Amino acid sequence: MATIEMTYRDAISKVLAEEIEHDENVLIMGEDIGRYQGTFRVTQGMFEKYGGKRIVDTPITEAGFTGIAIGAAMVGLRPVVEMMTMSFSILAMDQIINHAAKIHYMTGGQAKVPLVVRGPGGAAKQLSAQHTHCLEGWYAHAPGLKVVAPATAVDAYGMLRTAIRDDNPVIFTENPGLYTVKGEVPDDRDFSIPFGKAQILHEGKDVSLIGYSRMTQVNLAAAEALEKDGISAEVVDVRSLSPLDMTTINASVAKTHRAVVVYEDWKFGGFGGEIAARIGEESFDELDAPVVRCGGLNVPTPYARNLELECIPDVDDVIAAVRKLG
Amino acid sequence: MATIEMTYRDAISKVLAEEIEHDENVLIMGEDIGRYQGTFRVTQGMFEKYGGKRIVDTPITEAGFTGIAIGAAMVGLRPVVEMMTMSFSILAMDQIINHAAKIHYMTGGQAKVPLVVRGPGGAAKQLSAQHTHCLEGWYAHAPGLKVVAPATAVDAYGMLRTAIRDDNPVIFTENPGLYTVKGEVPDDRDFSIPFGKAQILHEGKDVSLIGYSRMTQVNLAAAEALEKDGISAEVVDVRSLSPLDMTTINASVAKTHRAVVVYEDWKFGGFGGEIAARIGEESFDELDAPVVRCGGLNVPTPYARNLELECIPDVDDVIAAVRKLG
Amino acid sequence: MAKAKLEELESPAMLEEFYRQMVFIRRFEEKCNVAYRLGKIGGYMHTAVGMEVTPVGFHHVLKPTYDYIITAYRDHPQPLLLGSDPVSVMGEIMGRSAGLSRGKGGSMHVYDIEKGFFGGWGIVGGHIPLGAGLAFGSKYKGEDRVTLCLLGDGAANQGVVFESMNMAALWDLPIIFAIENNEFAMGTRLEYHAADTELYKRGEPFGIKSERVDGMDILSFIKDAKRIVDWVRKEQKPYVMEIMNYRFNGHGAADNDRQLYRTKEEEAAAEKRDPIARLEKVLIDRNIMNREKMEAIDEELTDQVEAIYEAADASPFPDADEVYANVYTDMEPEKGH
Amino acid sequence: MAKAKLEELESPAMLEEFYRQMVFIRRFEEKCNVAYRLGKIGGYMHTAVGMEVTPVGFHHVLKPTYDYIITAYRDHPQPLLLGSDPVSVMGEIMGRSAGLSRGKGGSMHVYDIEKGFFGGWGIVGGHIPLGAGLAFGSKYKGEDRVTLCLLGDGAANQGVVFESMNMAALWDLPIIFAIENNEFAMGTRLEYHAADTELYKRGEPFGIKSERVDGMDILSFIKDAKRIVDWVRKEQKPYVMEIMNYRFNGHGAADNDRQLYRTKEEEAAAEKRDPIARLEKVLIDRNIMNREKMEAIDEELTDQVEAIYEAADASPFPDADEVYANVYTDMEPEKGH
Ligand SMILES: Cc1ncc(C[n+]2csc(CCOP(=O)(O)OP(=O)(O)O)c2C)c(N)n1
Ligand SMILES: Cc1ncc(C[n+]2csc(CCOP(=O)(O)OP(=O)(O)O)c2C)c(N)n1
Ligand SMILES: [Mg+2]
Ligand SMILES: [Mg+2]
Repeated sequence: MATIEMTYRDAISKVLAEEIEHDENVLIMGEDIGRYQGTFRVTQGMFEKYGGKRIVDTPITEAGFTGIAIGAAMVGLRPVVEMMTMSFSILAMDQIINHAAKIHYMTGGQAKVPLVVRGPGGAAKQLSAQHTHCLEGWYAHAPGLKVVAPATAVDAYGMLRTAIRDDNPVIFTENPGLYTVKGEVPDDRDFSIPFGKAQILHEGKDVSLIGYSRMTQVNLAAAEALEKDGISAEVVDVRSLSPLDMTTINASVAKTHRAVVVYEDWKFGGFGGEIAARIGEESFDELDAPVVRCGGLNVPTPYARNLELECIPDVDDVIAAVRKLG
Repeated sequence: MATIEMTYRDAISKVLAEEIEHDENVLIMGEDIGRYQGTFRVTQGMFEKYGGKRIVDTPITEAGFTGIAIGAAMVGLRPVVEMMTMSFSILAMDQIINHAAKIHYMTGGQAKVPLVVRGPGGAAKQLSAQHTHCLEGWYAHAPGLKVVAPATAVDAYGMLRTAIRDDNPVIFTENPGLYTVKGEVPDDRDFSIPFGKAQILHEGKDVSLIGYSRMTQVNLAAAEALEKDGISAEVVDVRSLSPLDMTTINASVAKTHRAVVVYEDWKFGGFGGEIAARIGEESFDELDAPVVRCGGLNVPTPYARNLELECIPDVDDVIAAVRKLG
Repeated sequence: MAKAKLEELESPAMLEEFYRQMVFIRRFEEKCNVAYRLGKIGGYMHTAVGMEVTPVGFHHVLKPTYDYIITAYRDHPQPLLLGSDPVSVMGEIMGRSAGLSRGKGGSMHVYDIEKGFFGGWGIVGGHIPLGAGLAFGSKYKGEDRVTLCLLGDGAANQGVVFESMNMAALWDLPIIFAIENNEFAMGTRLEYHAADTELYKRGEPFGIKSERVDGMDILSFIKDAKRIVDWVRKEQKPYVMEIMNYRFNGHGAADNDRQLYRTKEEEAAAEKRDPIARLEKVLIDRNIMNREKMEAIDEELTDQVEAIYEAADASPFPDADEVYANVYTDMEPEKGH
Repeated sequence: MAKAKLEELESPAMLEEFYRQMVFIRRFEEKCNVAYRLGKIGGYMHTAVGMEVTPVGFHHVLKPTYDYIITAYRDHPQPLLLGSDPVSVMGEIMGRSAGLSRGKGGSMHVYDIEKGFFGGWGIVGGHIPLGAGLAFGSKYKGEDRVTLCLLGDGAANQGVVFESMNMAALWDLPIIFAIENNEFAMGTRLEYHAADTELYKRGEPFGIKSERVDGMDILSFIKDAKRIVDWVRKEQKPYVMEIMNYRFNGHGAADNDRQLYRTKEEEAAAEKRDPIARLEKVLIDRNIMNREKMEAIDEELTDQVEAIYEAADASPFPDADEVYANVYTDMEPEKGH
């Protein structure tokens, strides 16, 4: 298959444009995504190309326009809602958790909600406490939602297509730090990657580094650094939080007998706990050491750059976690 | 100390009234709590006794009045917000997670938010999907909040006083099924129970049943049933999710070498994962079997009574989880 | 149903139909209250006793099953009028497998999507943007549907209502925000929850045409509703309607303390505005029907409701494995406790 | 500060003070923009260039440090006027330990609580109910404070704003909802986000007194603001003010594409309304100050700002262990990765 090198951002733009062209019911809604070209420029050029019917600039009313997207999805549209940052989706929480996620169930299958909510989650650079949430773990907790967090350009491309064509509400979380990451992306308007499949991005035999979204990139860098120290780390990219592919995760642990779960979100009560608990339960006999987690510090994200950097797990933190395993 | 037998509900009413009398800055806000006496009758008689200044009936605008309570707390009031059901607090999520929880931090300690948000969380009886959330796990995940979930009348009494006198925002979650549970409550207007202390409510040596809120009552009943089968279960009542007392939990596991974590919330991605992961990490060498979780089914709560009952962990489910340990 | 012309809306046949529909709803709702007290219905259940004019009136001026209707938890009348199997409506309320959602939704979550009835919602105010979304969808597809979005006076305070109105006006969405002002939000009287009790004004900051109408008189209501529905269909723009009515029952079947928030005198006065009694007077004055005929109709409908209830009650509870169905369209969630 | 009488508000001394304050804010904000480009400030940072009339005008008609002020992320001017240490303001914006929050808040989260300045918020609309809460608190305690709650035209669409207005009116809270209509919400022009662009109307459904005022002319503004503040203090009721102004800079320091949403011609036309130039004309016309004096003042203030910046830049970044401080008042969170 022919591939093109492009950034994570461009991979998202590409699939958005292709799906707009593929299905007249696909539209994008969000703040400043049209005339202003999107805060992170993901929708650059689309308003001019596809017009205001398909690329809808909204007022700053996250609950309202998310609800409108849900209602429109119930009658057959396939809206993609861009949250300028995922943090703002907290304002639409009731619409997402308590409406979108439950409609198919409450109607006994009568109604579907083919909706995608996407946008950058996690830390950018000094956006402070109110703009820096990782919400994917909380969304993954809610039955009725599917939640994915791709780490590479090709996954962003393939999984966003899957998300848009899915008949269920999907939370698609990006990460500001991933937008410039480059990769080879197939030039294929039907290329898609199914949800619920983790992948091994780097083989190893001593320890499994399990993560998603930008932390997979951190894990890849950590694996490289560990290699120099003679530690062979396997990088498991979870990709899809719900559904979650424990088969691949457990298979890796069966090989390495040691696991570190890495996530950017606040460590305490975060989704890493689910993964760690599952490994502990399902791979109990395989483990040579406790499952260790490496998460974000349990503090509202501070503004000062040095403090902010303290909060986010980096290569050194992952290595330190591996060292804990003895 | 003299004690009085009363229900969990009355214990809450008692401490609310006492704190209203104790501190003129304490007030209660919420929907239908005044003239209508509260949907679950927790504030019965208070509007007549203390007047509309202290017992504030609000419009149905959870985000708005929670924000008002937060603002008022910043200038020295100590508002207790009643959520008619905790599910409705989802509408106030941005105010709670993104404002109340972060104010002390973002102001560098200049401002405090002595706020309590309380109300029934979890299943009542056939309230359907939108009214049945357990949100304590998600709140516990957010730094800046303290989160407690007492299981007995005396704890409700002592911990709500602690919550009201705390200078931080506290989420105090009740459970509709607990309101009629009776217990002995000290007749002491200064009686309080500190946060961050789990307790052993039933000693045992074969397995630790770890839970909070109504699940502690289920665990107590399960322990009794297991006893008849010759299994000695220790019931660990977590009480306080944040801060979390891992010392008591680990000590129990060190004794029993087996743990079941029980919670009503959706199992997948729920707070039980945090507890299980922590036990797995901190008590790794003590465990004779994997830590097993017993949580609510991963579905929006259905209306039909038989299906609803399927969803909520009960004594049989806890026993089945214990049996899984072999 | 072919749409009636204005004069036909007052024909004897039409008035008889209004009467039958309003009495049917009343008897159905009363049966629900009885069933609730018998423990055959659980949870929160809310009836529309006293508020029958709104669903019946709109039914005759909308294009049933073509136009979209969405409302809160007081949602039994609409599907009954739209021709949903009444046993499925009652079955849903009773949590049985015969229910429209096979018992998963319950009284607050009745839906018949194929008939354009989008429920049935428990979060006060939460369905308003969904309603705007339905209107967004039909407009996007170039259809001329009207969306009727019903909400209560209490709901009219929720922020998302204003957000939705702004976008509806900004994007010219063909939606009627129909605020049923029954003077109470649960146990809170209008003047304790709304700073200005003239709720039709809430559309004004967005330049939305707005008015207050009588919701206890089917004859005036139907004319107002027709004018507004026709306008919205033609202009494809939003409208705010404040419908003045009153609920005769408690807020929900679990609310037995009406005297906490209103007096018996007030209730008695309100009963004088009973929309069914008012219509009966018209029927008699115009020589369309006499008391005997009315009683016969009432008896017939009461029997019908009884039969519906019996049939619903004969339906089994849902199978246990239903619990995992419909969480997703294409997969099951992780199973087990 | 003792409160000025109306006539004093136009005295030469007062006009000079207005001038100094407006120029100081402008130079401070411009310095912030430069520092941002140098990488000395990060994240989102928003300046009030062109919008100096609002903070300066209100400062002279409120009771500084007694009354409460709360605003969004465009929050540098208020603490500077209230007498907060300007090095601490700049230090906060630069994320240094000298900052008001020791670098934890940043530009969007500047607070000086002791001086009655309650920040400083990043969630559009999120601080409006907090503002109503401040007013609730002062009223509860029987004080006669006024709360000034500033918000933007874009923020005025958020649902929580309407919820807050309803409660403010229902409970007679002494708060001014001051909507600064600078015609843009980030890159979205007013008419693309507001169905009706006369935003003062948004108080009307709640019976709140409302009006639109000119926010580019300090002389007219101060009279309007004084009348309104005095009314709110006396009546202890809410007020909605729509302040018409314009931001000369991009939305934030990261927004370099103003031409995406407005033309150079439009910007040039707006610059003719520059509130500082307008005041300069008044000062000259009234013979209060000549160009040389103005230039001298400008130079003096520019130097001052420079010194503030240097002092702030000399302040170290916060200590690493600060990261756990102030999560709670009385304990630390679970530590470590
Ligand atoms: C967000 C939310 N808050 C509170 C409730 C509880 N509740 C259910 S109905 C109701 C009153 C609503 O009154 P109104 O909108 O006037 O409708 P009516 O019942 O009169 O038809 C309340 C407070 C809820 N279901 N959802
Ligand atoms: C809830 C939320 N949504 C979106 C944003 C991103 N954002 C920040 S400022 C802004 C524009 C606000 O415009 P306005 O209220 O007019 O204030 P102005 O910047 O003009 O002072 C947007 C969209 C945000 N911070 N919070
Ligand atoms: Mg009502
Ligand atoms: Mg603006």
